[in-house]
Amino acid sequence: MTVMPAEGIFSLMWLLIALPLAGAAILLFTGRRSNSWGPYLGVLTVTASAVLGVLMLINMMDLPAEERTISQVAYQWVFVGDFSVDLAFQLDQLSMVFVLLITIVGALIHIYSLGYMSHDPDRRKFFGYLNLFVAAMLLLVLANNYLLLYVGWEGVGLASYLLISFWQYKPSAAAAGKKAFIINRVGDVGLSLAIMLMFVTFGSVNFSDVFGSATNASEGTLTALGLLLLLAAAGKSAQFPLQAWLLDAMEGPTPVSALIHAATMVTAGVYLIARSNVIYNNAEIAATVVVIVALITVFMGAIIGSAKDDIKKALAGSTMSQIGYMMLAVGLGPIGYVFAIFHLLTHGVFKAGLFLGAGSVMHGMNDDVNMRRYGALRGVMVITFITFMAGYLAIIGIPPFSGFWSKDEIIHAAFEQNLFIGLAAVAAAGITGFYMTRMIAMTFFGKKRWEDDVHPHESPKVMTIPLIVLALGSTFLGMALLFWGDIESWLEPVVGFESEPTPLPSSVYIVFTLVVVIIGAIIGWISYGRREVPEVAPAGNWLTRAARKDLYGDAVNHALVVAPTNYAARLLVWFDNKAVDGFVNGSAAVVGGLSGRMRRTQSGFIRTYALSMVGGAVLVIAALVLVRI
Amino acid sequence: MNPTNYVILASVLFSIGAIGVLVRRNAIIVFMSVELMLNAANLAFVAFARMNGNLDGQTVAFFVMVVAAAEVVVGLAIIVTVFRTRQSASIDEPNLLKY
Amino acid sequence: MNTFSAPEIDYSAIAPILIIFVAALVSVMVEAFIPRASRRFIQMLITYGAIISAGFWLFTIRDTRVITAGGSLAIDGPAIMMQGTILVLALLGAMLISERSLDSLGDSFAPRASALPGSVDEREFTSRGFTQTEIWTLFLFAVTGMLSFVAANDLLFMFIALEIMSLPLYLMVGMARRRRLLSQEAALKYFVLGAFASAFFIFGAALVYGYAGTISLPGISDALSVKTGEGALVLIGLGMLLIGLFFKIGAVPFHQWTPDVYQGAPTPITGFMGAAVKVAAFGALMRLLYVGFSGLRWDWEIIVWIVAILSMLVGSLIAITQSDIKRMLAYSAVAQSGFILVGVATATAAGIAAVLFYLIAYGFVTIGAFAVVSMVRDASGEATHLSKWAGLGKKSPMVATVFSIFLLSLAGIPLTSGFVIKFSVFAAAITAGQTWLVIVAVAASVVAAFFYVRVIVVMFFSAPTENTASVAIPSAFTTIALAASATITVVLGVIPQPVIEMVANAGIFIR
Amino acid sequence: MNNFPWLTTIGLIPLIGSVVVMLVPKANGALAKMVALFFSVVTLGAVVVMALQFDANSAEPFQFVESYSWIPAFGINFSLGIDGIALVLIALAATLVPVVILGGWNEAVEAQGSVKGYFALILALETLMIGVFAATDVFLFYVFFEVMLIPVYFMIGRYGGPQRSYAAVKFLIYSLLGGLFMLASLIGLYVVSAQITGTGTFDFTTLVGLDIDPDVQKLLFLGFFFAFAIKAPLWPFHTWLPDAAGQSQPGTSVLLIGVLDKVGTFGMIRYCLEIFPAASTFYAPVVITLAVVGIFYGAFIALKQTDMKRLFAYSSMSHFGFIVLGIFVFTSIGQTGSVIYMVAHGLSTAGLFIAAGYLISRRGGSAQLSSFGGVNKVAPVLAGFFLIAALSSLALPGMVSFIGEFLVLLGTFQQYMWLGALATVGIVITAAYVLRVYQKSMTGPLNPDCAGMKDLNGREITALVPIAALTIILGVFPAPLLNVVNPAVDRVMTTIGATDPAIEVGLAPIDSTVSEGSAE
Repeated sequence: MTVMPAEGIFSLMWLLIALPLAGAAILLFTGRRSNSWGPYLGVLTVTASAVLGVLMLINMMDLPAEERTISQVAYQWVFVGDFSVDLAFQLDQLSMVFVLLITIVGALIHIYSLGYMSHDPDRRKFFGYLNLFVAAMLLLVLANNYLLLYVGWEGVGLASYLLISFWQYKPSAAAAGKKAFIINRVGDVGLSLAIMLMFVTFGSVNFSDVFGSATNASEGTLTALGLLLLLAAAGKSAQFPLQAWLLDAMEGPTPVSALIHAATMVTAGVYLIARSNVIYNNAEIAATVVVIVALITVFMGAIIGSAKDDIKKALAGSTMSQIGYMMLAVGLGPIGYVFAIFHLLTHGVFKAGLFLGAGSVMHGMNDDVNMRRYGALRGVMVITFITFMAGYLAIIGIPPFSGFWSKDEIIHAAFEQNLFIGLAAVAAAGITGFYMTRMIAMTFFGKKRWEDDVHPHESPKVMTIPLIVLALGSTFLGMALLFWGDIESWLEPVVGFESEPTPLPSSVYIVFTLVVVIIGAIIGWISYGRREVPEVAPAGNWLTRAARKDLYGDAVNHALVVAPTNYAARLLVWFDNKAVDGFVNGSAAVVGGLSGRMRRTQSGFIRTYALSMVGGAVLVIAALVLVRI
Repeated sequence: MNPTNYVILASVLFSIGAIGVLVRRNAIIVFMSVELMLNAANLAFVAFARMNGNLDGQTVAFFVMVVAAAEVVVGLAIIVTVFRTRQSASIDEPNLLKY
Repeated sequence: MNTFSAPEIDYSAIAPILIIFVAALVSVMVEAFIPRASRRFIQMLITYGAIISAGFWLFTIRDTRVITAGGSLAIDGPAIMMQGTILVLALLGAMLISERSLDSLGDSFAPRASALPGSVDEREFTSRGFTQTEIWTLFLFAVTGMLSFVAANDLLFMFIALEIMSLPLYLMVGMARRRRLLSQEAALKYFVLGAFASAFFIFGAALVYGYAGTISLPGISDALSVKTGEGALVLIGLGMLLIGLFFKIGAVPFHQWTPDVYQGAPTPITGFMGAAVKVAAFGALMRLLYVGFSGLRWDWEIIVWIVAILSMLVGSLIAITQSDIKRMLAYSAVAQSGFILVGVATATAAGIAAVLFYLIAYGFVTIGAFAVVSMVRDASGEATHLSKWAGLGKKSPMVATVFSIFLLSLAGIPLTSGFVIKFSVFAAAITAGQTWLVIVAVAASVVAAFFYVRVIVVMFFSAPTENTASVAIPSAFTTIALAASATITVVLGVIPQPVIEMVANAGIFIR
Repeated sequence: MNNFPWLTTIGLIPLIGSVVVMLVPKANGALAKMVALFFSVVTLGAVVVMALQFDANSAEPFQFVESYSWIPAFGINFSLGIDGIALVLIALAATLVPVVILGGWNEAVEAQGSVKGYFALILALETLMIGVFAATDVFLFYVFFEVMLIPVYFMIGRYGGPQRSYAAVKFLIYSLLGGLFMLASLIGLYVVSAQITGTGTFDFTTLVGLDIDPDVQKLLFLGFFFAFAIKAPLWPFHTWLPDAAGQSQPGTSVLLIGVLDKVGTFGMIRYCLEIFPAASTFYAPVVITLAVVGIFYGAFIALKQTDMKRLFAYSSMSHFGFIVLGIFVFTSIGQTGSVIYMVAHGLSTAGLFIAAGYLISRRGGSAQLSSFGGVNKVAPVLAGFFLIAALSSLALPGMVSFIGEFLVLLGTFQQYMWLGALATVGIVITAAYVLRVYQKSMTGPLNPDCAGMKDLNGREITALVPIAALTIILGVFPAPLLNVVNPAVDRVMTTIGATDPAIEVGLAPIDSTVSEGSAE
């Protein structure tokens, strides 16, 4: 892998980040003055970045495959002793696709937000945060070293925090933001430690240096690195056991859920592992753990998604599950990296479309999120319905919609690796079919179950146009990337690609998967499309009840982490007051008490004083004489 | 007679004086006890002068007598003043200053 | 029989003592023959004139190192240093005594000490504006005693100097104009206990004489180096001598008179006494130990250690719960004696220099602090209860600030003289290998800091109440004394080098 | 190098300012504030000019050296000079003083103590802060170290909250306790130097060169370290801090925690490590243990605090744990990290306390978290600055505190891998308590008591802007700090004879990189 200096249009690489960053700075620091034009500026900066990104893609395609890694060093950032890190960017095929995903989906969501947030008094701030997010996310994918990546990593965390708790007057929103940040911090510990371990091992945290020397390190070190990076990825991508924040994150405005908690930020974990492919390729155990974590999450997400009545939470469960697929793919190694990224891209588009569609529904339903009070919306929200259906077909993987191509490749890769992993992936696809059908059925079909004062209507054009664009993406992106874009050979220089033979021909797996998905969809349709949907959720079986409680994720966190922390903190407060401060104040009290007692010896009687003098005399003489003897 | 006996006597007198200060309540008697201690010292000086064979001790004794006299003047002045104020010669009576 | 030969007397060397002594005698005559109306003025003239001329004389003979008057007086570097200190302190003390503006009734002294407190006579004397002038005579005698005390080179002279110093002080303590019961009680206590201590001293002298056959300090030293037997006699004698001196410096367990006397005495006298007696007594103590008993260094060292530790700890501890400012300063004086004893215990040249420096700096702080105490008043006279000082920093920031400087100096905060002296003493002690003593001293310093700081808390951090005393406007006397003390306190803290050189040049005690 | 006495000049400007402020008539409090601000800004300007002349690559250990004989009898000189570490800390102090004056404009009320007195004390304190970092004579350092207590004592005791006397006395006595033990060690050091060289000295450079017996070092080290540990404050010598910070005005707290406490950690690097290298190595395990305990202890207790100022105090204790940890792991990365952390912590503390001060003054003096809630709704600008300071406190990447914290952790990890990993976990708790404060005070439903709260005015914003700007600028471009700190830290490392641990594997040779990286 040769790293080329940035020339031509690539010398504007920094501008990709700088544009939205400047937008964020202007919007956030100028205050009320920019209320009127601020949102448009926000849209503009991201769109400009998107245009720049597209131009770069065109230029990059002209370059030979081995010269597509382009680096731009701004200056030496942190340097102490052996430790030296540049503020430097690296654009290669992997980051290129991310840049495009982030900027284009980002731009669409910005535009959508113009309509969605049009009545919010803090609209300007919202766009400022969104711009900040885009900048941070671009920094994350453009950094040429882990430390700078960390900055972007935490930057998106911050933006996510700010946006989740955007309606911070709601205590739930404020709490959700905090929860997201803190759980992400757990992941950050992993990333921090991984960076430290890299430095201690290799003396550098640059991608090229680390990957170049990775094979020299012991397998133990690489395994440790892999597990630490997995911890980081699990935090950011809401993978088990750090999944609990994502569902609460739906407290944020819907465009946020679409952009950050579906399309881009949550996939950063996948990016991190794909980026660090050299490490995982040489650390089998770490890769296996990735697969295990991914499979657990795939099912958790799917099960949670099947039980939620809140449309956004159902989608969030689905996101968890889908990212689990991606993680599964990266865990599979070189046979999966490419498809993980492929699925990441298609998912980014169709999930964004689904969320925005859900937002459009909520927009028409007075921000009600309970699907049990929806029903029969296909008539009143035609565009939303059609675009949502495109996303639906994509996510459950019906050909030729984009999700089919990417998910199918992952399942195929899973079978290449291991029969059980493959079967599990198929089973999860079946559940996907079930819960997505359930969502469609409850929302757009069946009978009206609207509240009395709700008058559903189609959203304005500024919202529907992004929906349409994303629906087109949901429909065609998969084919485009696979057949026209040749995603495998595009990404191969960065993440590697190899294929293993499977015992059965590919078509068998495709058909098998499709059958399972359709069975899932049919069950969903029978349960929710054909039957009456009760407005109050039935008690359900234990799994449903557990899934409604996010499979007890919070309870587990509480029992294992929060409660002990609180207990320890209370204990320490007590200790600090009683023991440490008590010792200090106690010493003072002892001295004071001693003083008070000794003071009484000063009785005021001359003869007492004389006695004390005689006592002193005895003492003095005794000391003199006794010492001599 | 062995001069050492005088020294022992002086020590006994000194001790009697010291004990007098500690146990007697009347200011005048306390004061006399102090004088007894001074005179014990005089006796010791004289005895030691004899033992050492020089006159320094005797000279000192004279000086101490003078000093003792001066002390009597000052002491009685104070004691009398206090007595006049309090109508009591008890040394335990003035007990406002304490702790 | 020995033929009597008149001793050689270097009159120039002892002139400062003589000047003050003669002035005291003249002062007696003034009391006897000069009409009452002009007595005060003439007494003051004599006093100031004597102190200043003695001071000048002392300055001119500052390089004298001589033992004179038949070996009774040693005018050496430390003696001259301390005599100078005593004279300056006496000058400041005299200024405090001269003050008449603070109290509406006049100066701080009873117009007739003999009048019964609260009697018709007393009111009569007061209303007729009688002024007590004998105080000046007593003052001059006391100074004579102090000057002699630090130069006394034999036990007899030391005893006499001790008495010349003490007897006038006993009387002066009892002469307060207000709160006369307390004042008289203080005088009685001081006198009885002082006489008691003197008796120990002189009996100890007798025992030492019995051992050494001489009362001259160098003679005792020689005797110690040649004689071997009869150890108990000299040890007991030394012990009893030390008791007399420990009493004067107010070291534990011979300290109990200190708080009562400091509180009861008229404040100007407390200030003068607290400063000057300490200098004189430490001078005598060091001469006794270094010149007379250097041979018993390993024996007395332990005593000094024990007494130093007891003084530092007990003084600091008891001071914490005091609520009367004068009593608190008295306990502080006890603790400070302990710190000085740490320097005394070193028995090195650096230790001597440190002690000398300590005495100088401490003397000024003490006089200054009591000058402030004399200024803070309410309707009943001086307001010494700490609660009446609440919010003084708000009411009279200047005076409170100056007092804080003294307190910080006593607490040993840098940039005040108190820090430099603590530093010097600790440095001398550590150099002499007594690190553990310094550790105890440090611990005591922290406890001590607490009560000094507490006064600042009261003055600055509490709001004034209706009970808060106010600061009376002093005349030039107190103002000058206060300003001088404060200035010296700060200057010694910031540029101590000249004085350090001075005390270092004073060198050691000659024998 | 020019011979202009920069350090003396810079030290004198605020002192003169302090006197001038006191001369302003009592009635004219506003003028006194303006004068104080003027002098502090002039000082800052002078520091900037001096810093520009600082030669980062100089071979000399100290620059802008001045030396005047002070107390020759004890070998004491008035010697000043700065290395990179001292420079950045002086710059920090000079930056924070105008900020505090501006931010604490209304902190002093005539009812408690004189208004001009407060500002005069701040300026006097600035002189002492500059002196303490610039001193190259150990005795002089000690003098500044101790005298600094006095203005702070008055600032807490006169202008603080209801329990101010208790807090002030506790602060003073605790500090004096440490200071006096340090004094004993200081004298011991002097005596030792006299034994080795013949003449006792307090000159830092001479003392560093002495070959002191390790057993003696161990004793002397303790005195110094005890004083610095109290000042820093290290667990378990910390209990004065929550009281002091809780009772003092925010401006006082900023100077106290932001700058003064740094003297403790500065002293550890400058004096403990360099003069007593053997003892430092000997005690390092103990110190490191205390530091790590402190990190978690402070953080856990901060989680449960209900008083904002006390909370920040405990959080500072946790942060000081990091700083001390970085110093005592003996890696250049850790030590540089600690110095950066000191600067960063100064800035974040300033931001937090000043913003909290605005809040508290708007709520009539209550610092209880329960007194607030939803402030973001009524005072978004205030909330914004508060958030920036809070994020700086939790070491958000991109801010200077991140660089400090990361380097400390990296330096620790390099030396003690598991300990570094353990300490890293601390960042989670930090996030938890920092965000808890923000959540309780700024977000959630609007507390009715906060309804009429005004947002920041121009003066208040002006005070916070430099803090926020520096936090971010230095985070993105820390080279100005690193350039001057690195050589100083290298010198310390050389002095104590420590070397950085070797890189385990290292980079592969260039040619092999082609075959690696990705599958063909």
